[in-house]
Amino acid sequence: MLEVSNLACSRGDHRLFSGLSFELHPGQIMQVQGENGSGKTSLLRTLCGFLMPDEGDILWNGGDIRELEEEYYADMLYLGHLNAIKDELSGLENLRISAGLSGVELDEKEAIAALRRMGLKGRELLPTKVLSQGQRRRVALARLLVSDAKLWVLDEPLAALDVGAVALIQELIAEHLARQGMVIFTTHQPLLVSGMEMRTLTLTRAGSGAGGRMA
Amino acid sequence: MLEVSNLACSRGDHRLFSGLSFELHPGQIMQVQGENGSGKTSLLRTLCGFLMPDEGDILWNGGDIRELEEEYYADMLYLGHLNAIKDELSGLENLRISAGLSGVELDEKEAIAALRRMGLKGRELLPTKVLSQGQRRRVALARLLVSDAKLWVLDEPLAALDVGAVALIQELIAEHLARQGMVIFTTHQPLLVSGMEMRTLTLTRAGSGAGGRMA
Amino acid sequence: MSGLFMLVIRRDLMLAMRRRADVLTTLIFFVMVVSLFPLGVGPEMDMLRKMAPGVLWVAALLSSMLSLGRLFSADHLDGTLEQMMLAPQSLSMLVLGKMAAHWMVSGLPLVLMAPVLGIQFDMSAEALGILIVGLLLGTPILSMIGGIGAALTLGLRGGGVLLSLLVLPLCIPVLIFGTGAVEAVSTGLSVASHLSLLGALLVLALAFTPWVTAQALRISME
Amino acid sequence: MSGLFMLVIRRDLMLAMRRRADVLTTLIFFVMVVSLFPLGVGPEMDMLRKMAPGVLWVAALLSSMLSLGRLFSADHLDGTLEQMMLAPQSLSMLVLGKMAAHWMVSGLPLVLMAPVLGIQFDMSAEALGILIVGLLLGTPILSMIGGIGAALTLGLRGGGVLLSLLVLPLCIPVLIFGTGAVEAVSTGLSVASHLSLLGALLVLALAFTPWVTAQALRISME
Amino acid sequence: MNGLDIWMRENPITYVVLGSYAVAFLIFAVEIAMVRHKRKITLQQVRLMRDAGDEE
Amino acid sequence: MAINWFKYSAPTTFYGLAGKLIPWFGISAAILFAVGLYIGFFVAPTDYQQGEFYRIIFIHVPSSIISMFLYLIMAGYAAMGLIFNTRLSSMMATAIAPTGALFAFISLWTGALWGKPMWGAWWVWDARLTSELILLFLYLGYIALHASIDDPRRADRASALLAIVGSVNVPIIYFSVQWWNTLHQGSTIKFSGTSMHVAMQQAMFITLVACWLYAIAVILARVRSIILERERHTKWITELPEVKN
Ligand code: HEM
Ligand SMILES: Nc1ncnc2c1ncn2[C@@H]1O[C@H](COP(=O)(O)OP(=O)(O)OP(=O)(O)O)[C@@H](O)[C@H]1O
Ligand SMILES: Nc1ncnc2c1ncn2[C@@H]1O[C@H](COP(=O)(O)OP(=O)(O)OP(=O)(O)O)[C@@H](O)[C@H]1O
Ligand SMILES: [Mg+2]
Ligand SMILES: [Mg+2]
Repeated sequence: MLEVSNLACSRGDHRLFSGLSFELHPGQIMQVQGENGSGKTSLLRTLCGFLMPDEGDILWNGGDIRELEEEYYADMLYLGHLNAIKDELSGLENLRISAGLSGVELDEKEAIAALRRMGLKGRELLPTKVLSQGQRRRVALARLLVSDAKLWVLDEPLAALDVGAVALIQELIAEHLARQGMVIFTTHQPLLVSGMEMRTLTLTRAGSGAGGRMA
Repeated sequence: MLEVSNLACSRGDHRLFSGLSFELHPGQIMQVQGENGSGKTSLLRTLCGFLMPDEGDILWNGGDIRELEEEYYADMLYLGHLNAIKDELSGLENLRISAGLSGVELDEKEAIAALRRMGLKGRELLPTKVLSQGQRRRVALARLLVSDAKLWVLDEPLAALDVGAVALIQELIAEHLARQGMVIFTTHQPLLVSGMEMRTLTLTRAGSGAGGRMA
Repeated sequence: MSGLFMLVIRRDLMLAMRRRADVLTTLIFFVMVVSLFPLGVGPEMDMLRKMAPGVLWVAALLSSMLSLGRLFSADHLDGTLEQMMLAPQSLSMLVLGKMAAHWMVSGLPLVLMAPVLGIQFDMSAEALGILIVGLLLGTPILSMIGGIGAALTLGLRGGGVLLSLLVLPLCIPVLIFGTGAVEAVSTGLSVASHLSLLGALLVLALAFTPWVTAQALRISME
Repeated sequence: MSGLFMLVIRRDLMLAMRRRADVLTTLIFFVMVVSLFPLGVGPEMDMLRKMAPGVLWVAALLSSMLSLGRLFSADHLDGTLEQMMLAPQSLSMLVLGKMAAHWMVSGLPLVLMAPVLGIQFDMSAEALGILIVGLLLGTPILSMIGGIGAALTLGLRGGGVLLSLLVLPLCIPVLIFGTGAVEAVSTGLSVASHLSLLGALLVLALAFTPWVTAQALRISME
Repeated sequence: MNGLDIWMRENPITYVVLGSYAVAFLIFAVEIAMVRHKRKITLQQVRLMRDAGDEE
Repeated sequence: MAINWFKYSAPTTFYGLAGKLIPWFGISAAILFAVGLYIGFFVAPTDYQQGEFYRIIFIHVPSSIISMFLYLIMAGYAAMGLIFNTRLSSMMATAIAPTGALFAFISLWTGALWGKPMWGAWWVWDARLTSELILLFLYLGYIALHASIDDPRRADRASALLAIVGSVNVPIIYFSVQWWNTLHQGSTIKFSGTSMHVAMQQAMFITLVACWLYAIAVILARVRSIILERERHTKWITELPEVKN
């Protein structure tokens, strides 16, 4: 369970948000909304421990994430704006390595199966630099298929994806929630997860009074 | 006027499309559709002269673009997946330089006005590396406001933008068309330009028979 | 035409000046590399005096290589290079601008610093003079040849290996003529012939490298 | 734990093999710097023999500096570094893996190349042997100290040069003990003490640099 | 270089005073000037920030 | 509120205190310089070996010693800032670096000036000279790194790490250089300070103290500017008399 209480974060001279509190229980999903530059990415990166919050606590199963460190990281998966794939390596190699880094050993067959499910049939062995933008995003997203993390933190997972892939991601998220997983994500495109109550957290633009509002 | 006749393009072993022909007249807009990896970006980059087509001709006002070269480039503006902005420079500096590269001298006031219209008020002087993903995209898109190019070639201009910014881009495109400009673009999100007939070109996935279809 | 040239220079200098420390850093780096050699070789002045021109030239080559690596690759990664190729002006001119800016930031300060370091190696005043003239002629060549290398290593696929193998050895003549000129002072041989060879190389480089680099960039972008 | 270590090494070696030009560039640079000196200093064998260890060591130091810039920066730009920091294992271990891979790609080839170059300088067989042992002990230290610098300068402009500015002064003891060992052969002094000092430095570096580098990475990512 | 050598031996005190002490105190003076300049600039900036803050 | 008070107290009180102390340090430094140099130039006798040239010692030795100590102090402050997250210590470290570098430079410069008449060369690769040169590089590296990072918090922490690594390395460098040099050859001309005249010792001691006082004054002045700059958003800064007018 993820508990955030009274979180405040500022970049440079701008206070992005303050007094932000929420809880996320197994099986729940939350969308972080807001205009460009309202602090969504900053919030997610704070949840990952990359950014130090100005104030407030982030607890995972009751422990502070800065103290849990590796224990917390074993339970979570973050996908950011960047794909974290190597241009020179093939999709297959990329997937196996990134799974390996997060502690999941993957054999070739499993990796290929995952890539195929992401619609990359026939492209598994090409160096990713020749792939299209959407195909590269799919390689990055293939990690969702092979990870056993409980908490998914996804920053605009739908960027560059076509309609078919968007549907696939919706399906994956629904499966994950059904397995009692948790998801926090941002997107500027609509994302519908069937049969789930979607909670939203709206960050208002820094200029017009900092803060977050839960719906 | 842009005339494309019998264009064919392949990357590696894959034939992306062939026999593609269309014309684009002043005041017309065309959306290139297709799944991830169907060749939209490749088509646009071929129109820019980055990629050599396997077959076919691309004519601008009757002349081959490979022969016209700089004359053609003076008339067109391309925005790709990448933002083409420098992390270390401010939005203001970036805009003035990129306008300068395309032959438009811009003074500080004009540049700031353009950035403000793109919703970057108060962020004009920050180095772009501290901006959010959407804000960086806006800096790149600000070029649309200051360019006098006739042909706009836009590869997923809406990526990372919030709803407000999407509406703004629609407005800009409509203005450009009203000025007898031409637009070719791709997107996975819906883009509606009021009062204009939108032509679409659908590229079908390489596997299921290469080719393009006009609607 | 020259408007673009100036714009590019201005832009690249601005990027460099964004950190005023940058230019200084190149200089200090140069000083440091030069000071490393005595530490390795030992403090005997005789030997150091003989090594001096070689050491100074190698250090100059190194600082220009270290800063050249990112000449185009940064622009490539963030898409600026694409936009530069779409500029309605000659790409060679633009490339020449980038090279000139690079030289001003990383070459010129070295030339000015070199005499101070020469004193550490106990070089004579005449040798120092020749060294400076040589560096003035030679460092722009290094920036230009380095530019070809930087362009070629952008989109490396298998073939790139061969090409980078070709570029590095191209710098060797510059080093040889440059050090040769300084040594000619002490051996009493003709300095002028070495320097005029360097001058000829400079003219050659000015004439061809921008164009070659522009072609290399087009190839890398495809 | 060691699984991650191996995984990172394997990955980095794989990447290096895909960009073979990078590896070769380092090696060619090394050969070029070393070969330049006989050209500059002239053919007196006595002097060359005296210079040899210093020149070889300085060249090794400089070429390892040349490749250090890319140690973390590529992973930083494409987001892989973020993912590495989220790995549920010790970051120090991962960093050590990257350092090891860097050494294999840029240090080891130099060590293997050094004897060939040493012959150019008329070094004795014994001196060559000591040189190689010294390089074997010393180059990993250079990669490790360099790692700290690479982590600290991550994402900063002027990366390569700033990096060297930070790292070179810290590497001086390695240089001095390494050359000292070879010179001790000819002066008949104790070689073992120099080498054991190098060994001690290696152990120290192994114990501390991965942790320091991991901390530096965390600071740089913020 | 030779001329300097002779001059130096003839006027050691001048050499020492001009070469070391004058330079050292010049460096001190420059440092003091830099510190004062920095303080002036910083104060200006702080006032600027405060005024900007008041407007908001 | 309590936390806020604790957080801001250190720089607040320090800012005022430093402001009061600076004139005292500055004035006494000036006086001591005058006294020390008077003794050095008019009381101390001419050295029978070196003639008048030895009088460089009254600036050379103090600046050499101070440049070395300042590095250790800087690293100490930086480490405190990194470990206890106290902002004032990081600011002190930043303020010390330029002064340390300048003293290192003065030491090199005056040493070179001394070397010309003594050794006949501006520079020789002696162990002590070399390690002083490396010390200057370490300072410059610290300053360059700090200047290259925009975010001051990040800059503090990154350069603190560098300073600590450097301070571990300084003794290693010192000994390695010494060893490197002595192994090679009989050391070049060395100054034997055994038979120093009392007046010389006095003058050197007084100028040493003067240099310390000067260094402290300048560092405090610099740190005050840094505090102003970094804390400009806090209330107490805007309420300062020098800001208010
Ligand atoms: C660029 C040249 C020089 C540099 C960088 C330099 C550096 C130093 C340093 C770092 C110290 C402090 C050492 C310590 O406290 O252990 C020092 C002390 C001293 N130096 Fe120099 N020095 C230079 C040239 C000279 C010359 C030419 C002389 C005189 C011939 C000289 C005479 C002394 C004396 C007498 C001391 C104090 C004695 C002592 O503390 O042991 N130095 N110098
Ligand atoms: N040093 C700084 N000074 C001022 N403002 C800063 C600084 N660093 C970051 N910012 C601001 O902080 C915000 C960061 O926003 P963040 O990246 O979290 O936005 P986001 O909600 O993810 O936006 P997007 O939808 O565009 O991805 C931006 O508004 C940016 O301008
Ligand atoms: N060397 C190669 N070998 C095989 N296939 C290649 C090679 N280079 C490119 N391709 C394929 O060519 C296609 C390039 O597509 P392009 O980038 O034009 O797609 P797109 O329509 O823009 O997709 P997206 O919507 O994801 O941006 C991809 O399917 C890619 O896999
Ligand atoms: Mg974002
Ligand atoms: Mg595309």
